[in-house]
Amino acid sequence: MELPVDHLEQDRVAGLLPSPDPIQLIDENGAVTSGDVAGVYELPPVQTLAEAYRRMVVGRRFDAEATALTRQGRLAVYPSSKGQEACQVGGVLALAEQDWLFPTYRDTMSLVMRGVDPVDALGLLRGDWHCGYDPMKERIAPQCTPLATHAPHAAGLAYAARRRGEDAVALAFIGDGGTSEGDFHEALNFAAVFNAPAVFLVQNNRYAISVPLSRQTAAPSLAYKGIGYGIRSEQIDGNDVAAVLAVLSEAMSHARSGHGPMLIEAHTYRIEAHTNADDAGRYRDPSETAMWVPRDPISRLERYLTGVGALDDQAVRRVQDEAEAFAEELRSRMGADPAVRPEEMFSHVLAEPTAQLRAQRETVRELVMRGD
Amino acid sequence: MELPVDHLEQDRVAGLLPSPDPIQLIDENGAVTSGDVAGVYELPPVQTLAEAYRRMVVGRRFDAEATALTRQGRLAVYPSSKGQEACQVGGVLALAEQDWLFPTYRDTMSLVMRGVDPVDALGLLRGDWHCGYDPMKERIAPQCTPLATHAPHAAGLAYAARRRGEDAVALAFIGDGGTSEGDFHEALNFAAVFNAPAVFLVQNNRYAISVPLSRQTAAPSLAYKGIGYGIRSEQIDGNDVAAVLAVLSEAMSHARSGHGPMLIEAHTYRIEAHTNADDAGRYRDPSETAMWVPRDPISRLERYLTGVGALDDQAVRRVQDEAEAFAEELRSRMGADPAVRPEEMFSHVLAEPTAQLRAQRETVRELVMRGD
Amino acid sequence: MAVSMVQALNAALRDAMRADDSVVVFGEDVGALGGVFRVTDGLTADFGEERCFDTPLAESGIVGFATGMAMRGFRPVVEMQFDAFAYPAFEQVASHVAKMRNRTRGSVTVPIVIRIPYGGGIGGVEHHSDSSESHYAHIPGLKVATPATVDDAYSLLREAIDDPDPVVFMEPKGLYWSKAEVALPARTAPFGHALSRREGSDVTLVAYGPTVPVALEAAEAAAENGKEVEVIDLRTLVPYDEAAVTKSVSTTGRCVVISEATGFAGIAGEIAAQVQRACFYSLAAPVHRVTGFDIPYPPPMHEQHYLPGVDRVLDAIEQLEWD
Amino acid sequence: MAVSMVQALNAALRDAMRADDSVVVFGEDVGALGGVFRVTDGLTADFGEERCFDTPLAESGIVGFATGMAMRGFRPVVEMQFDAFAYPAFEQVASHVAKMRNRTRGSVTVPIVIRIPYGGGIGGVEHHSDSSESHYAHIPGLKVATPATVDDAYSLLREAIDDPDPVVFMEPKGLYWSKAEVALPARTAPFGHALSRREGSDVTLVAYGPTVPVALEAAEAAAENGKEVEVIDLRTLVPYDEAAVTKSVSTTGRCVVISEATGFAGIAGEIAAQVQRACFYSLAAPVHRVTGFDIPYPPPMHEQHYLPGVDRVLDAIEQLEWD
Ligand SMILES: Cc1ncc(C[n+]2csc(CCOP(=O)(O)OP(=O)(O)O)c2C)c(N)n1
Ligand SMILES: Cc1ncc(C[n+]2csc(CCOP(=O)(O)OP(=O)(O)O)c2C)c(N)n1
Ligand SMILES: [Mg+2]
Ligand SMILES: [Mg+2]
Repeated sequence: MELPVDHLEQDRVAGLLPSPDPIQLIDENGAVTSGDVAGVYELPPVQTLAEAYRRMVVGRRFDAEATALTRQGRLAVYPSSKGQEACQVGGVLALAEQDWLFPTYRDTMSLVMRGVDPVDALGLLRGDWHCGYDPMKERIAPQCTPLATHAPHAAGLAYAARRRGEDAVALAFIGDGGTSEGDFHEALNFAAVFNAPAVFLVQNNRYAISVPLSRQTAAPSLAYKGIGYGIRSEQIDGNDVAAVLAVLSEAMSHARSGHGPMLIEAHTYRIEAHTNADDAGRYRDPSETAMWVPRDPISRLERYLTGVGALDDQAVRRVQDEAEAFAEELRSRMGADPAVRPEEMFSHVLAEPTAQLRAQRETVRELVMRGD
Repeated sequence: MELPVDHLEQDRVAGLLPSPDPIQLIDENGAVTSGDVAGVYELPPVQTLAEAYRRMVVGRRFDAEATALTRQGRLAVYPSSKGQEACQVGGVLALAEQDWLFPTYRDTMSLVMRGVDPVDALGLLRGDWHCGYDPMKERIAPQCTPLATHAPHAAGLAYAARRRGEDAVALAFIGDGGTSEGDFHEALNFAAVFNAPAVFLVQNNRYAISVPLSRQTAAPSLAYKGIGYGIRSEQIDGNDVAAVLAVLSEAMSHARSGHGPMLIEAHTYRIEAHTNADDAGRYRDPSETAMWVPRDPISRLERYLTGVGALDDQAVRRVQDEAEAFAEELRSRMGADPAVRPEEMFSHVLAEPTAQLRAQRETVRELVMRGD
Repeated sequence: MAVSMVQALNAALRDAMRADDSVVVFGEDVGALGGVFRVTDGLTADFGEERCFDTPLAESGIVGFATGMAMRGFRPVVEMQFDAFAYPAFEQVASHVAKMRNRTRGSVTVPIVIRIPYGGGIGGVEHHSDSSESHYAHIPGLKVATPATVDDAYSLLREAIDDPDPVVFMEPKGLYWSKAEVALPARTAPFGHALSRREGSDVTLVAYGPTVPVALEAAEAAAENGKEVEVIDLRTLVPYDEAAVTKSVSTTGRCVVISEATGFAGIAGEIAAQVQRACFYSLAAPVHRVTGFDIPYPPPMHEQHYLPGVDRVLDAIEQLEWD
Repeated sequence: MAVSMVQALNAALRDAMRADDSVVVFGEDVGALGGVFRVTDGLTADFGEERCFDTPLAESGIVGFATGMAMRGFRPVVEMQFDAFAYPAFEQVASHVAKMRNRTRGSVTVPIVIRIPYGGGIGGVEHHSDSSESHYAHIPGLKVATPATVDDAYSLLREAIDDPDPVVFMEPKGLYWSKAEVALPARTAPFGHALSRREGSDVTLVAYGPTVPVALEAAEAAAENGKEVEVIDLRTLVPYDEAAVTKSVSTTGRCVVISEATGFAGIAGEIAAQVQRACFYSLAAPVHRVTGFDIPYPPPMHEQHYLPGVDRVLDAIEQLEWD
């Protein structure tokens, strides 16, 4: 007699495991590859890729400008996503209007690429308020700093949206380091058990500040975590925006059509230090970073688009000009100190301030009036 | 050019995944099966199985007596492990003298089967102190109640032992419910990254109090969680003590010889309610429990041992007599209230009580003297 | 009809679920089992799996999932099975639930109720009798409610569920089976209003949750010695009704704060600190505290010596400089 | 030689590692990077990967792993990168680290040091400036130390590592770069001994960690108005040196407690509650508290208005009934 455990269909197991090698659709020379062994994923249409190109160029320029703003003391700190543009842009291009994004501190570029006013998007890092944009309006959760803690929120929101009959998917960004936190585990498990339409995109940029991936996990790759939750998983070349778009689109429609969550690991690399305040020289060799330059997500797409005739020098210059103008406007708008009202500290603690909070606000008001 | 991700050897992946069906060596009719498709695991010697039989019979009798003691008000509560004897006994038989056990509240039987005085082992549940035995002497961590929190301890202790050149392995018991906690995830990850000689034995008894396995996970089976940490995994028929012994012994020597942790899922069933205070009728059908009766770990082993001529009626009676005597002695020793010293509450808070603690102890002493 | 606190809580959940479709109840064992204390008894049967359901065993996940659901319009009422088992959710509570409104300038609100059975006196083994209310009270952005009576159990829980802010709802498990003649639905005073449970002009006992009956019993005993004791039940620790406590102590000139939690750096210290400041010129004696000792909650056979009992309260009253 | 607090802490770790092979340092980024604040700078290089190493990014795992290592004879010193990032480890700290000795009648001890940079004033974005010392002080079984000076940073950390009990070692990150002329190894007073940082007979300021320099500055300013202010630096919150505070306030008759943490239900309330009781007849005025407000720590551009500064301390002193 058999044990009353579900007799395991090996198909099911195979269906949950990622491709043994990362999915790649366009290689670093800009050539279409047969990186998708299974043949599940289709190369996105050229217009989509052209749009991705445009956004990646503007996004990278935004990122450089934000780093520059830290040198001018305009931002408290900035965690760059240079080198991760394919995920930042591919991630938001895969979203429908009604979908939600759950970003981390590193994903400011993706916010901007989804249309958030860059000044608002930089609110957290500028320091006038914790979250500078309206999450409900943008359908973007506040950027999350305590690692992996937003992952259960994404699961919960996705489930709630489905319960409300909304056709929305929640996409959560998470770092390789973040996957080690208990909340990552609990989030994936909840998403799977409640069949929530949530997609978890791990941007494996090979470092958690200074800690290399090898200290983070002994798994064959992070995508192998999915099967432990019964979650379909995939790993991709995270610097190939075509692969990001193709696999993410599939993941979104997998989730949207009621098949539950999906886990995607994007292999990429953090080109800059952890933030402007970090000194990457302490823990990694420049030669390692140099290895990733030829894998750049923008240059390979540029080659591909040029190759298929969808991009010429003039178009490249147009995009660069757009990026420059974008940066210039940002720089000028960030040039002045934002107005802050010290009493606002007390305005959003509770729906109605308690008597104690009102008294404390009064203390601050008086001190400010006295000029202290 | 390839991504600089480790090119994945499919052998490595296969080596981490569990057997597609639970390993079973003796079926419920007492017949040797070919349950181990891979042929990795050997049927333990008959003397070992005979010893396991003896302990399972005594263990079950102990368990029944403990439940009886709750009815007499001698224990605050008792979580029975009836039906899980193969894990309780197989688990400790696989341990060497120097190894450590990390049990939960459900695993009192295993403590006793490892040689802890049953009265001491019942200390927690009797309520005269939190842990009634000396963990350092027994090499058994205090039974853990906050779920999965002992799993990182097992990883840390195992790593520490290896660092000290000790040849010790840490075996942690955990429930199916416990695998959902973040600490389970973090423990497995730490164990793998630090190559700690720790073995995690999930006693999947299909319920976490009232919550069925299907609400706990959507994974093909819990053993599929291992690969996400790069941990070799196995699933077994948890009611077949031969399989428990064979796979656990392999896991222990895998860990002991420096190959790192292993995860084993034992499919079993909690025959009784969660504790004596629980009403299982609220959430499961007696017919389900009935299905597990023929899978009983003791009767199948009895049949096997009888079949191979290692057990006869007389021997069975001898073991039963031993169990009866064991229970009787326990009953009589538990018959009186243990002596408690109220001031002991203050004795072990810190190495040296602070002035405040001394003053508070004085308060209690006075109250007790006044007879309040 | 005599109603137990468990029944009142159950009724509050039912009525709230009936009144508002967005109220959902979830946690460990809250479904078919009805919770280990039966507070959610019958909710799945009556409202369906969608409205009351079991989750995987992971408290941080439960609170985090609730946060996400609240962001999309639900009002989750989640159960932590015992007080110490809420600790895994501490980060979610402190870094998100308490802060979400603030972080987002009021755009994202998470009106979650986190129900936590707390306190001792039920013979529970370790980790089953903690009192963690001071931790939650110390985290800005949370409200903390705790009923001591059956009608308040109903009323405060209804209010907690309706409240636009997240509420940590601490249920004194030692009083779960206490009964009172109450007609439900009962509505008592709102959040932030302490109630006097007994009038008295000589000394003020400030209590909440499990220590209210202790205070009342001590007051009875003190009355036999000619001392008229006022008993104030705080009902909510946040908002804290400073005015009510100040008013009472200004009259009585004496104050004892009673709390089951470890005394050091706990809520009882806060109350004492506020009273001595607000009532400095009225106090005939310093404010005393009768609390749990600064030790881990002891095993069942010791707990009678740990809990702040009537004798310790009477001793404290005695010490309040009566001559 | 002028030594910074970071350097003193680093030296303490080094000297402790040299003195005792069982001392190991681990956490996030403590290896090659030397910690985001460089407190562990060079330890891996000098003592090897075995003695100072990076871990996976999981604070509960770090503390749990440390617990297991301590059970087998190591003395782990673990770093939580920022205060709010210790919250995921709350259950391990509260339910195991603090209780292990007690649970096992002293058989299993876990002499772990949990280093936590805390407090604000460095322009950090949200979740980087919390002050959670009151939570730890409220958990029996833990010691809680927090240096305010460079020599104490060294001395208290050495003592913490040698201590047989688990110690939560709160490092005031706003003072990390403060410097003093100190010859290391420096040994100051032991745990449980508050130190007077300035003598004065009119009023006692009780401070610790980041608020000690604030208190000293306020004392200077008050001196110009003819008020002689004593400044007491607690150094350890647990054990708490009640005797020293009582002695001072008995003389001065006035007391202000200063703490950066949210005031409500925090450690400052404990101190005020103890002082009013112990010094009831000496107090000329109620004990005042100057603390962080009961709000989440604000964004960088607001923090100057949140932190208890010199002006608020002087205002509090002014209110202490001087006529
Ligand atoms: C719970 C928690 N612990 C620690 C930190 C401090 N910290 C901020 S970023 C970071 C590294 C994160 O690495 P990863 O998840 O790989 O994301 P990446 O920064 O590479 O995008 C750490 C340790 C934090 N923010 N939250
Ligand atoms: C952190 C935590 N949450 C909740 C509980 C309450 N609780 C005790 S046992 C239990 C079910 C555990 O199920 P499982 O892990 O499957 O072990 P089993 O009891 O079946 O052996 C629960 C929820 C707990 N002890 N710890
Ligand atoms: Mg990373
Ligand atoms: Mg179970």
